[in-house]
Amino acid sequence: MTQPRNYGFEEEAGMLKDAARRFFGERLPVDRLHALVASDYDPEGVAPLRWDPALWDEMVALGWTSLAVPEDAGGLAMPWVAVAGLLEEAGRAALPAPLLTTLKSTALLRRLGSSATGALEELAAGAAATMVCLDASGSVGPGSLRASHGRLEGEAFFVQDAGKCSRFLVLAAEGDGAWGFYWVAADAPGTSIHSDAIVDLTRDQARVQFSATPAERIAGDGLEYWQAAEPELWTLLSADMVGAAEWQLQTTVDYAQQRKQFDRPLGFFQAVKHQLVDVMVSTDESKSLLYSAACALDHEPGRCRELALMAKASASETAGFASGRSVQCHGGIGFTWECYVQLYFKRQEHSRRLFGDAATHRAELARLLIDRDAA
Amino acid sequence: MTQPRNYGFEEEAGMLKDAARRFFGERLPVDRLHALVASDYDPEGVAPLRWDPALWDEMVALGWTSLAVPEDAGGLAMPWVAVAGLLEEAGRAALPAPLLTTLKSTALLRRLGSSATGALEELAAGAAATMVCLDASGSVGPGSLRASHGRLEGEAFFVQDAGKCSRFLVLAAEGDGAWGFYWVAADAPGTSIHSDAIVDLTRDQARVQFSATPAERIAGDGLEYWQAAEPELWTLLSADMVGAAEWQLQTTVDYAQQRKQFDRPLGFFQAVKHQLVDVMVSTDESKSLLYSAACALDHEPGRCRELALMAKASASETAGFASGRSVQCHGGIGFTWECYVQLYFKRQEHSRRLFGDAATHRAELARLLIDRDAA
Amino acid sequence: MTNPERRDSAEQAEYRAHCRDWLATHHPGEPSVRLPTSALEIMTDEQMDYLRAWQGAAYAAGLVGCDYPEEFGGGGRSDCQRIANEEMLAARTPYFPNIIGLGMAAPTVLHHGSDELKARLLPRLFSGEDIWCQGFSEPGAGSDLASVQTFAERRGDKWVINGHKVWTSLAHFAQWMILLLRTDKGHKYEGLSYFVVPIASALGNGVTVRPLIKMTGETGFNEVLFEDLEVDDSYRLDELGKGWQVAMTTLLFERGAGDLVTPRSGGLKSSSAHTTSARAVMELAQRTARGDGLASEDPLLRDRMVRQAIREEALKEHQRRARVPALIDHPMRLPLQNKLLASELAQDTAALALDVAGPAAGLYLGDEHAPAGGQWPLAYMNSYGITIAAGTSEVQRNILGERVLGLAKSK
Amino acid sequence: MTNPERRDSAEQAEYRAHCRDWLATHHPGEPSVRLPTSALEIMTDEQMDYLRAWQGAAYAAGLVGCDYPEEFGGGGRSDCQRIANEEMLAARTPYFPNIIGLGMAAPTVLHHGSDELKARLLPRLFSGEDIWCQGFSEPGAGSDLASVQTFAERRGDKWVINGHKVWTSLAHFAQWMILLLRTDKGHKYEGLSYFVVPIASALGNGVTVRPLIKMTGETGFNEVLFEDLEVDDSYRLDELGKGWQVAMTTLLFERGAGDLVTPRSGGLKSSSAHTTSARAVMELAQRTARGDGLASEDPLLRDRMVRQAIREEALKEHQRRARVPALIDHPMRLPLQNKLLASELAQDTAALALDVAGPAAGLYLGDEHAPAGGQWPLAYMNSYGITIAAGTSEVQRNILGERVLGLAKSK
Repeated sequence: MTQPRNYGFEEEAGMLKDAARRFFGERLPVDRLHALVASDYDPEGVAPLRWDPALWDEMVALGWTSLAVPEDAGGLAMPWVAVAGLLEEAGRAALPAPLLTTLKSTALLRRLGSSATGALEELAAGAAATMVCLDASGSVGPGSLRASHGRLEGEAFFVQDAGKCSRFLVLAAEGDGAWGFYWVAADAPGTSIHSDAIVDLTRDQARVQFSATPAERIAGDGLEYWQAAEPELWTLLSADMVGAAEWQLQTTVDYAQQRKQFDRPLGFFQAVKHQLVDVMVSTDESKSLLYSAACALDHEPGRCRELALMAKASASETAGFASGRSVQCHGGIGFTWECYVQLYFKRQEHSRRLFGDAATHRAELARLLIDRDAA
Repeated sequence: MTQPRNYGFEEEAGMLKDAARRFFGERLPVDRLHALVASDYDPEGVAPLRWDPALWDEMVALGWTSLAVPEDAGGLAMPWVAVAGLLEEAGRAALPAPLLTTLKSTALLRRLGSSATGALEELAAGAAATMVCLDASGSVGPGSLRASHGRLEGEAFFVQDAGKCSRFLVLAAEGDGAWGFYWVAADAPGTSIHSDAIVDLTRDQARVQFSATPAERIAGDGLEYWQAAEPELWTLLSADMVGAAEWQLQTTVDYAQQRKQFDRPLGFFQAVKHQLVDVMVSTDESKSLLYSAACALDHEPGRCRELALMAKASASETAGFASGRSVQCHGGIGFTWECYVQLYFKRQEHSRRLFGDAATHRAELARLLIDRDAA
Repeated sequence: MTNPERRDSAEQAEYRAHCRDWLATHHPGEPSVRLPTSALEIMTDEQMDYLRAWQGAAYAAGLVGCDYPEEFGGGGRSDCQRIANEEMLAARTPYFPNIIGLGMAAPTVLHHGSDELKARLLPRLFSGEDIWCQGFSEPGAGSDLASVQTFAERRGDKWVINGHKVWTSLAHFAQWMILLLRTDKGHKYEGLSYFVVPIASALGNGVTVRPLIKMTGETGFNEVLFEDLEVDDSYRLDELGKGWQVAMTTLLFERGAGDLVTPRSGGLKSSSAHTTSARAVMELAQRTARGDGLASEDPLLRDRMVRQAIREEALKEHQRRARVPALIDHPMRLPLQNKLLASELAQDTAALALDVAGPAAGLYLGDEHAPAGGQWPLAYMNSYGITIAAGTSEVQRNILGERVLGLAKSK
Repeated sequence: MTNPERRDSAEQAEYRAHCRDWLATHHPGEPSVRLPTSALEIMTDEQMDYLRAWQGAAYAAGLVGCDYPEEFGGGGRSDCQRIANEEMLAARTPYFPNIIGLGMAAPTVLHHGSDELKARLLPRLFSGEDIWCQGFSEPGAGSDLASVQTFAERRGDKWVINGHKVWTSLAHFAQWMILLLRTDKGHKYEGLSYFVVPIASALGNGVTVRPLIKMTGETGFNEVLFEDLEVDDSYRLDELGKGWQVAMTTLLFERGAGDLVTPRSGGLKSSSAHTTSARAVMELAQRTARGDGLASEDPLLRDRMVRQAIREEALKEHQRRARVPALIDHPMRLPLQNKLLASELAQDTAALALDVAGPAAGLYLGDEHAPAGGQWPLAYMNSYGITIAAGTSEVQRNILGERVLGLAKSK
C-alpha cells in the first residue's frame, strides 16, 4: 500500500478540522480557559478537577468520541488523518477534556479485535475512557496490577485524565508473565482514584487502586497488542503537541509585533526574530511528520511504526523548544501567572514525556533504521 | 596539594607567553603562514612538507624544546601552566612545526622514569620528537607493531608531524600482551614514512613502517604509562585549540567590524553579534578549564585527569564551533582559498579529533563523576 | 514511499507513460568520466560534453521544459515537468548541466523577457546548447545584493558595462549570463536593471573569466570582470530600473519557491558519486571501528544519525504538504524554508560523518585510505558554500521572519 | 579544590582567623522554618525574622560590609569581604535576606550618595534592620530600561512621584527602595534621575505594594504603585539627570561585575533546601529507574550531565582567572559573562533533571511522590525568571558583543 499525495486528507477531514477550530474559538477562547483552569491556585496543593463537563457533552454530541470507532460498532470510522486534524485543534486550544485519552483508548481497542466491540460501542455512545497501563516508574506494564477470575487487584500510575473518564482500559498481569486488557467502569466497586499534584493545569493525573474490582476481560497477549497500537498512540499525542506549538508560535509572534522596546517592535531584533523562525521550522518539521505518520496508519502499515516514532520524537522536541521560547520572548510578562503562555508551557512539558521522550523514541528508531540492515 | 589562586602562572610564564606572541607576530604573520603552507595546492594530491625549518631552529634556540625537560636532563623544568601558555600562542599562530608533538613526547617521557633521561637530554639539546602510538583505527595501541631483541617490526598510523621530527617515541607490543616504549631515530635503518593526504595544511601526518629497525627500549608497562600521561597530552592539545579559537574569534570580530552590508557593519546585526558572543563564551570556557587542568598537573595530581578531560572535551567543542562560525560569518570571502580562516578551520577540525573527540572524553568523565560515587 | 501515479490526470498519465517508455531505451548509461556531486562543480569538457548530450536528448524527447509554452520551445503542457522529473529520478539518469539556465534564467526570461528574447533564448537553453551562469554577487554586495556597483552606461540604444562579479559558477562554460547591474547611481533599488548578456562571445573582448579557488582547494566558481562591454538594449529584461523586481523572481526560483517546477534529472549513482545523507552516514558507521565495536553501535552517534534521518524525512514531506491547502497556514511558509533546511541539513550531516569517521576524518581526496575517498571533509567544507550562497542562513531567517511571520524588517 | 588560604596577606590571614573563630561558635543552626532557594523567594515573617537575625549577628561580628569605610558603618578593610564569604560558605551559614541592599543598593549609595545618606543608610542596610528593594522595571520598560515613565515632579525641594514599577522582589518586606525615575520627559537618557525612597513608612499613603504571581503559582515579587508620593530632594543620588549613569552602577553590581565584593553568606543545606547543580542531577539519576536499569546508566543522559558539570566547573574557574591579568584579554570579558552563564546553566540543568525524572517530572510541590518534592519543575520555571530579569539573555549578548567585542550597537 502507498500514501496518497494529499495524505488522504479529504474534504470531510478538512471540514472537521475547521469546525473544531471554530468550536474552540467560540466556546473555549484562551481567556476562558485561563479562568477555567488557573483560578485560586495553590502551588503546594493538589488541584481539584478543573474542566467544563457541559462543554465536553457538546463535543460528544458532535460525535468526536465516535470518530475513530469502526462502523460495525456504531462509529464514524474516519481516517486517522482526520482524527489527527481534530486533535491538532484540541492541542491548539489546550483542551482540558478527555478527548485525547478517549481517542487513544479507541485506537488500542481497535487493535484488540472483535472482543472489544462492546467497549467501542460504549465510546461511540459517548463514554470517555483512559488507559491504565503504566507502572510506578512510568514504564508500560502492569506493575503490581493483577487480574484473576475477572477481578483486579493492585495499583497503576500516571493515569491521564482519570478524574474525567467513566471507563478505564486496564493492562493487568494474568500470571505466568502474561498480560491482559480489561475494561472497567471508573465507579466500579473497589476502585479508588488518588489525584496527583501535577504542573499541567489542563490535565488531571492519578494513581488508580483496584481491590477485588470486577472487570471485563477483553484480550490477552497484552504486550503484543500494546506494541501494535503504539504508532497510533504516538501519532495522536504528536497531533496535540503540534497544535499547541502552533498556538505558542502565533501567540509569541503577535506579542513580538505589538510589544515595543527601544522604539521598535521586538520582532525587529534578529535575536527574537530568528528564535521565532526556528520555532516555526521545528513546528513545521513535526507537522509534516505528523500527517505522514497518520497517513501511514491509514495507508502504509509497513512504515507506520517508523513514521510515528519520527513524528513523536520531533513533536516532543518541538513542544519543549516552543515552550521555552514562548516564555523567553514574552519577557517579564511571560513569567507571570496571568499570561496565557504558562498554560501551554505546562501542557507541552507534560505531553513531551508521556509514553517515552524524544531520546527514547530516537533510540528505537535507531534499531529500525540502523540495525535492521546492518550487514 | 592544592591549586594556587593564580594557577601558579608566575612572571616567568607570562614573559614566555608574551615573547612567544611577539615572536610569532613578527616571524610568522598569517600572510606569511598562508604563503608558506597554502601555495600551489592540489586537493587530489599528497602535499609535500610545507614549513620553515630555519624558523624552527630559532624556536629551538629559544629553548622551547627543553621547557618541560627536567633539570637533571638539562631542561628548564618550567611548570605545565607555562608550557600551556606557550602552546596557546603556537595555536594562535597555527604553527606548522613540531613544537606540540615534541612537548607531548616530553610529557610522556617524563612519566617513563629515569630510563628516559637520555631521550629527554636529546630533546633538551634540540631534537624534535613525535609519538608513534596509534593503530589503523586511530585507537591507542601498537596495532601490528612488534618489538623483539631491540628491533621493531610493523606499521603505525596517524603519526603527527612525522616528517618534521628526528625522533620517534614508539609504542610496541612485546608479546604476551605487554606494551613497551621505544626510542627511535627517524632515519634509522628499516624506517619508512608514508605521508597521508590530510586536510590540515599546518601539519603533516604519516603512516610509519618499521622493518628490523634498531630501537632503544625505554620502558615496559606501556598502557599504564600511557594512561598516566594522558592528562598532559589532553591539556597541551587543548592549549593549541584554545589559542587557535581565540585567533578565529578576533579575526572574525575584526571582519564583522569592517565589512558593511545594508550600510551597517555586520556586527550590528544580532544574528552575527550573538554568534560571535557565543564563540567568545565557548572559548573562555575552554581557556579557564585549560589553565585549571595545567595547574592541576603542577599542583593537584588527584584532579588532573578529571580537569584535563574537561579541558579537552570543552576545547574540542570550541574548536569545531569557532571554526564553523568563522567561515559562516565571513560569508563568501570566508569560503575562498585566499581567506586565512580556512587555515585555522582545517587545523581545528584536525586537532579536535586527535586522541579522542569530545564525546569520548565526556564518556570517560561520566565514569569518573557518576560511577565513582554511585551508591 | 508515496506512489506518484495516484491521482495523475489523464494528460499526466499519458505523459508519464511516454517518459517511461523513452527512458527505458534512452538512458545514457554509466558515464566514462567521474561526475562531481552537482553540475556546479563540473570541471572538464568531457564531463560537460557527456551531460550536455544527455540534456539535449532529453529535451528532444520532450522531458525538458514541457510546462513552458510551445512557441518558446516548451512542451505546452501543465503540471507535467514534475512527472518527467519523477520518472528521470526513478530511472537514475544523470543530472542536467544547465542547472542555472533551467532553474533561474528560464523562468526569469519567461516572466520578464520580450517574446523575441524568449523565442530566441529558451530553446537553446532547454537543449543545453547554451549554458547559463548568474552575475549577481560582487565583492561589496553579498547579503546586501541591492548594493551592486556593476554599472551600465547608456550610449544610444547600447549599454556599456563595467564591473566585477564573483561566485559565478559555470561561467567558464557559459554562453550567457543573467546580470543584475546598476543603471542609476542615485537610487539603491530603483537604480538597478537586469540584462541577459552573451559572455562566451565576448571573452577577451570586454569580458574576463577567472577561476576562484574554494577553501576545499577546488575551483568551480569564478569571478567575471566587465571592461567596456557593449550590449544591446534589447537584452534588457523588463523595464529600466525594475532590476530588483526581476532579481526577486530569480531568487524565488533559486530558493525552490517558484511557480514553475524546474526540469530536474538525477538519481544516477555512478561508482564515484557521493551523497550527503543520513543513510550514507549510517553505512559509514557500520564500516567504522570504534573502541571494541563499531561506530554504528555508539548510542550518541546513533542518536545524532537518527536526528538527521528525521530532518531528511520532514524536508521530503514538506514538498508534499506544501500542496495540501488544508494543512498549510501560509502559501510560502514551507517553500521559503527549503533552502535553509536543505543547506543546514547537509552541513550537519557532513559534520556528523566526520565525527563518525574519527581520526580518519582528516584524510582527504588524495589519500588511498580516506573514508569515502575523502568526500566527507569535502562535503562538510562545501556545505558552507550552501549556507552562505544565495542568501546566507541568516538572510533566510530574516526572509522567513518578515515575509511569513510578518515581523518587522531588520534592516 | 583551591585552598583559599594560600597567598592571604597578613591582614587577610588575621581576619580569616577572626571569621573562623566567630563562626565556630555563632552558627545560627538549622532553621525551624523551611527556607526557599534564595532570599528573593522569602515568603513568611518567620523566614525573614530568622534570616534578619542572622545577618545582624554577622554584621555585629564584622563579617558584613568589612570592605566599606568605617565612617559609613563598614569595617574599613580592603579585599577582606571575599575572605568572610569564603569562611561563611565553608561554615554552611544561611544566606543574608537583604540581598538587594547588599548587592545593589549599598555600592550604588557608596558611589553616588551624599556622605550624610551613606552614614544614615548603610549601617542599617548592613545589619538588615532595613531591607531594600529595587524599583527599575515597568510594564513598558523591560529590556529598554531607559524608557521608564515613573515621573517625579518638582515642588520646591520636594519631589512628587507617580508611576508603576513591576518585578520588585522583597518589596513587601522592604523599608527602602532604589528608584529609577524620570524628571524630564523631553530627553530619554538625560531625563532620568535616581532616588532612594522610604516605602514602608509610606504604605497606604502614596505607595501601594501588590504581589504578582509567577508562572510557578508562587508569589515573591510585586508591583509597586506610586500616587503623589512626596520625597525630599536629599534622597536623590548624584546629580539631576544623571539617573542613567547611577543605574549603570547598580546593574554592574547586579551582574556580579562591580569593584566591591558583595557580602555573601550561604552554603546552609537544610533538609528542605534544593540546589540546581549537575551533582544534584547525577544523584537524581542514580535514584531513578530507566528501563531495566538506572537513568544514571543512560549514555545520552550521562553525556548531558557531564556537559553541565563542565560548564559549572568553567564558571567557577572564571572567577579565579578573572583575577589573573596575564590570562585575560579584556577586564570585563569574564565578569560580564557571569549573569548569562549562570542563568542559562541553571535553566539547562533543571531541564535536564526533568528529562532524567521522566514521567514523574510532571509531579509538583503538593505531590508526596514528586522527585525532590517537585523542586525540579519549580527550578526549571523559575530559571526563566533569571534568563529574563536584570537584562534578558539577549540583552546580555548585546552587552558582551558591544562592550567587550566592540561590535556596533544593535539599537
